[in-house]
Amino acid sequence: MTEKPKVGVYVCHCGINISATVDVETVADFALKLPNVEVARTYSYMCSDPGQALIKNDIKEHGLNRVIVASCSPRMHEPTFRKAIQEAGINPYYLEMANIREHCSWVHEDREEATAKSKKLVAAAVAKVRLLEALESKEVDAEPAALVIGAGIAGIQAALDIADAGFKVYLVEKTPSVGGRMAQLDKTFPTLDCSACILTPKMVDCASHPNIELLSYSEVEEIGGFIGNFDVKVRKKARYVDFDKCTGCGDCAAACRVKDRFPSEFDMGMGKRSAIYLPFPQAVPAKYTIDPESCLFLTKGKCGKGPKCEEVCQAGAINFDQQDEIVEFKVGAVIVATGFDPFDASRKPEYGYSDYPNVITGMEMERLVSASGPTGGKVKVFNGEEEIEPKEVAFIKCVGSRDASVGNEYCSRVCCMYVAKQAHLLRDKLPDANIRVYYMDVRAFGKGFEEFYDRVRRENVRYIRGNPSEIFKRGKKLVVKVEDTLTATPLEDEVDLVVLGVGLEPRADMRQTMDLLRLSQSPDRFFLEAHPKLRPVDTATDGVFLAGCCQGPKDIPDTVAQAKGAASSAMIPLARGKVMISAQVATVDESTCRGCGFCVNICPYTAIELVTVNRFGHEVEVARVNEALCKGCGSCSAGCLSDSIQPKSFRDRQILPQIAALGVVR
Amino acid sequence: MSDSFEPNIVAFLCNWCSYAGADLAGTSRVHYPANIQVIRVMCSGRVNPLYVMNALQQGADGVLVSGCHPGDCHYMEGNFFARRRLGMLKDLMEYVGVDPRRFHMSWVSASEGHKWKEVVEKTVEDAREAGPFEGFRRRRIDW
Amino acid sequence: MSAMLLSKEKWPQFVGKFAGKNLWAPKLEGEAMRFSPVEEGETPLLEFSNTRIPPKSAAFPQTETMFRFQLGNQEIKLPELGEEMILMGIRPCDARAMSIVEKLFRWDYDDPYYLERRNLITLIGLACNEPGLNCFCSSVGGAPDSTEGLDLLMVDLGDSFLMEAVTPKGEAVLKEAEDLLEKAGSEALKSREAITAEAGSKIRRTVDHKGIPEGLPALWDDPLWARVSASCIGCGTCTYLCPTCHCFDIQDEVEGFEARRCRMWDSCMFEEYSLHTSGHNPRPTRRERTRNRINHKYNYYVDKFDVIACVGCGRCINLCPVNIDIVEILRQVKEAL
Amino acid sequence: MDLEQLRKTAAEVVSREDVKYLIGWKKGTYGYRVAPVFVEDAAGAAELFFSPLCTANLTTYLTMAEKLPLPRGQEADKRKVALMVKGCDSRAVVQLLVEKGIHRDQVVVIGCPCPGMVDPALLAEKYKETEKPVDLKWDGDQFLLICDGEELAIPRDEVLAEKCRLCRYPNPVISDILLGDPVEKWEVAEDSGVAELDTLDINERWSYWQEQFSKCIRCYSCRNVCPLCYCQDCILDRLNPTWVNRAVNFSENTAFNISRAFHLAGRCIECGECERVCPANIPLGKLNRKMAQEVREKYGFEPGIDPDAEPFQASFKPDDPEDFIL
Repeated sequence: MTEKPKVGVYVCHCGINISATVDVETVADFALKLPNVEVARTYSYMCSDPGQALIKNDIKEHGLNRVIVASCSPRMHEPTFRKAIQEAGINPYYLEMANIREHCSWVHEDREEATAKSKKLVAAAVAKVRLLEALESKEVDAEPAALVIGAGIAGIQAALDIADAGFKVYLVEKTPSVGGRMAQLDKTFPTLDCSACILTPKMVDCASHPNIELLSYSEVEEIGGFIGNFDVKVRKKARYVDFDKCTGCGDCAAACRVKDRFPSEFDMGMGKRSAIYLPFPQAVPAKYTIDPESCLFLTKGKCGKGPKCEEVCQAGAINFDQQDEIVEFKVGAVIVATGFDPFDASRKPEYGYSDYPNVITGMEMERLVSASGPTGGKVKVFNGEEEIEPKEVAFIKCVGSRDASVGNEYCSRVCCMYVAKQAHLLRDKLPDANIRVYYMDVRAFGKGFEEFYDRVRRENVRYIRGNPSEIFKRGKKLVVKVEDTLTATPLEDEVDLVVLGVGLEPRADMRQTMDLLRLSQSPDRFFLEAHPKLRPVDTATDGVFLAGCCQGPKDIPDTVAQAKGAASSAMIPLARGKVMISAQVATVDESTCRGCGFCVNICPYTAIELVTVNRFGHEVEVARVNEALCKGCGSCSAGCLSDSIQPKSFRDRQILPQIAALGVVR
Repeated sequence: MSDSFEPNIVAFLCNWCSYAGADLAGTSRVHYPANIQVIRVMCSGRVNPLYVMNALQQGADGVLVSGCHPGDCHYMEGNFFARRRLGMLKDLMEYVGVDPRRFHMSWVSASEGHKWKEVVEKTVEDAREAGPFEGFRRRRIDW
Repeated sequence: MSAMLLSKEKWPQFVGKFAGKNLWAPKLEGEAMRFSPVEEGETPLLEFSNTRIPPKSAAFPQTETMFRFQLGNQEIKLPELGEEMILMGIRPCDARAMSIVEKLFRWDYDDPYYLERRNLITLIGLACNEPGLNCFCSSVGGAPDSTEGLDLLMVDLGDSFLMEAVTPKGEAVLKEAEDLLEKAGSEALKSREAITAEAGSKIRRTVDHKGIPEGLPALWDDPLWARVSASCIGCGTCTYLCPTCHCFDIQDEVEGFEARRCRMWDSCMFEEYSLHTSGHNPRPTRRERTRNRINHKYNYYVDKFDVIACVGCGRCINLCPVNIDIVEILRQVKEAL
Repeated sequence: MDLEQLRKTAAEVVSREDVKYLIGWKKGTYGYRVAPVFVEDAAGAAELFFSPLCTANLTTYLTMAEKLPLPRGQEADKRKVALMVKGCDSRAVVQLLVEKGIHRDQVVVIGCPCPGMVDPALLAEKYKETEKPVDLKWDGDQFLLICDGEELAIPRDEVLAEKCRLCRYPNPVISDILLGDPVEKWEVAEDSGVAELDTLDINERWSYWQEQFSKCIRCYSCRNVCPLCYCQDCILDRLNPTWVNRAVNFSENTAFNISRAFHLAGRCIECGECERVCPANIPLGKLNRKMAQEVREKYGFEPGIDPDAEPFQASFKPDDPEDFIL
């Protein structure tokens, strides 16, 4: 800082908001006596055009190079005045504000006290502004591409929107096929349109879209960098099937020596698949995959005289030598759409899910009623002795939701409606069955929800208010022990089938994604958004957005809406082609840094690394800041014993004089 | 201590929660003592514990550091570091005989204008009871 | 000059005449003797070998305000320089040190801060009967009963003190207390001779500095410096406790918008002592700093003022945390000559 | 410990061409004095010795050597430094590793199991120091003071250094070479020094420290001798910004001592050097040990034990104590 500071102090009346309690003239006179202060004025509204003009003129006439505005909170008008002084030709960071409104005139009554305090605040501002440094905020190019993690409906929708806007999208899906949970659903409430029918076209689109690179059966290994410039590493797991050769004919699965021996993930374990398989008929990509856990050849090293699949495959697509493959690419933004896990019903042992085959979960019910399901849509259950068509069916809601005992205090938002939907579907299939729903509350808040709920009740589905305490077997029947809390009568309800309306939970593998992107969790353990109201799809990490149930339980329309929101947010840096990185970042004095790495440990953004530099012929380690990653919080600085790392405009040498002024000025 | 004594308080507030909370107190016209002057920092994690000592040495009778509630830090972890560092400093200063009523730390969120008022009142009241901290003043000695 | 006798019964009364009037004498603080003010009614005991910290700060405060000013304002305010002071019980080595240091402050110009203070001080010395473990005053031009720099010398004769005025200031002190004093007889003077002679013989450590001042320049690059400084931790103990070390730094202390320019002790053993703004340091390691310390005392000062700037009080030896022993260093220097 | 074995091992170590020099203890110039010695060749090893007088922690020298600018093209001497450590000293080595002050491959740690050191000041106070050379030996629950062939038995507790009474790690926690067999841990005395101050009320404590800090002459020996104060440029010497004025008065001295103690919180390994070297006899150990106690008891952390530990001041636990927060 070579030039001598010339400070202008501008005390705002803010109409009477300030001047009514603070004697602004006295404050200005006081300011004028402080070192380096050339001009001190008051004005009715500093933020107004004439107010700003006043400052700009003084800058020109008096050659001011520092400006102090004593007015409202910097959180209000700092940008305004930064812009103003910049227009007048001085660095926008040569501004300091004294908050004499929110922190003074509005909270104190005594005029003398308020005036005295304002003086101090101005004095402190003078002490600091003299030592401020000029800063330039930098712009860096943004990679016009996006990464979408998870190819459920949220991921698919986000990918399609971004791709349609003309940007490259890398869509990464853990499982062999896109589609996610929605693909497993039969019909969707409240409109009852077939889930597959509306989803499949989108699945096909995202596979065929010229701008989308679909990486199925793949996992993100590493994400480095920052908004505009994320470096992504993805592991494409070996399918042992040549992706290009496979025609999806299915001969291999039919020929497999361990044909239909393994529970099908897609059918919730109710159906079976071979070791080489397609998760479900409409799977995209329609390419077979060998499950290394169940394939004889891969586990035992031999499969008869030789793997049957290899033998029957006309296309010669089977390739047991295939290895995992790492693909690396750069993107400007990331959308996390990793979805949810259904609540594991065995965590409520009192409902006997693990003990009785005819106690099933909602997801299983979806497969059971689905025409493409394991039973071809016929509702058959095994009651332990025989397979029967259930006459008496009970649904239980809020299983694993609104339940502190399993650590889920939140409402899963979809169970009320999917239970109603399933009750309706059952009614179609079993016209004379007795269907009842045990519930705590019915929350039919969405568009068409209440109407649908009414309709289901008119279809003679009984809603009984009560939270079952226990399910046990009596003869061929299951007994639901429950109290009807409306009539206060204890019931022992004998049924053939119990459907548990399980809720939604954060994915078990949440942690990996968090570490990958430095995301945090909200109390319900779902991903935390940047602001619950105003930034619901953003995260604390710039350029990383959330879509769908990974942020909290949602139904399909909400998920799609959020996906579109995330997509358009993600497209902002992509479309601009540039990202602005803050100028108020930390900087290291390498000559005093002792390379202890405390700051590296402290930085929550991994913005600091130790690098080896040559200090007059000696190799020494010093900290170095990646300005694009640094958010300027300054935690590193307070932890630096040698004071070597300092956040610009909040340096110790700028703050200590402030402290002195506040303590000393009387 | 005589009631005539008005303590001088220096407060360090994080930009995102506590400073906003204090702003809210203003917009909702919550009244509190004028003894407190705020220094804005981006994060409570920025507050070098030695600031507290420095403020007391340079004329403050009490010091307050306030940040976001645990888990709410705009920078994810800054307030956790602040908590550990300032907790240590408090212990140390107490051991050398600095009245614990001279230093407080608080979590005040952007929506807690009223809590801010209470925190200020508590801080000022405690400092008033502790009295003027002449013993440690820099300028009082051979100036 | 007249020699008077003060019987020890009268010692309290003698002290009483000056106590409370900015009289300073050695007092036990914790486990160490320090010079501190004697209040009325107090009677300092004079059984001690020497104070841990020399009384040099009486004329050369560790920190002193040169003037005060305000930022952005040209006027300066000068400080008060203090009042008359009596240092009672100062050892001859420390008194000698004061006259040695004074040469520096009178050298190219008269330093007002030092000299004004110095003139306000009356030094009442106490000869050493029991030299300390590391005393070697007699090797460097001093003696247990040296009067150099003193206004008045007291010799402990057992049941009485022999008081020899050295300067008019000393005479004035005797005058002030003449009602308590009697003229010293010949046997008193005899036992004084005996006692100081014995004291001299009790000095256990010696330095033979013949040839060292002239010889040191030749040893500039001698490996001995690296050897003797290897374990130095670069602290200021030796220099701050040295009665003849007189280096100071000048700094501006700013607080808020007020400031003072002050000078404070500095130590040539500190790295930043010789550090240039450019970042260059002509004495970059402890080797050069240790060499400088010895050269300053046994070469440069002799060169300029014709006296060794070491009075052999032994403090630097007593309190060096790593046993850097100036007697040993000088022995090695001698050896290397 | 067998001195012959010590010197033999040392001679072998310094003879390795990947070793620059060895830092150990030698007899001082007189009396009870012990001096650090830098041994550069096998011959020099003869000076080395180990006795109850080797109270000093030599670890501080690992970071003290000045790195002078090298002429272009000249290679820096990357050879290892060998260092003799007691239990407490070895914790400083570990802490330096944690803080990357040194790298493991730069040091050869020679561990000396330590039966407890004397407090030299205490010894001199009780048994007048002479200019003659003196020997001190361990002998069960007493020390043997040998001077002019005369032998004097001194009860261990009478002159045992405070840090040793409180020692929890008499055996090195890290070493490449261990000299002799590990010693048996003795019962740790409770820290009366710290405790008795705790019982004082706040104002009594203030005046206690006021008196202590007023004695400080700011010679910086406490800082310089500390193995963990190894910044190139200490903030307490800085002028811009000025954290603590160079002026010597109660206010600045207090600020200096608070800053110093705070910077060592969660780092101090309680070797007691600061207190030993203080020419003003300020009980600095109390400050550091108090903080160490807090860190141990409230935060369950102990520095200088695990080389892979996260630095205390650069980490946190979500459940760190916060009872003091409004």
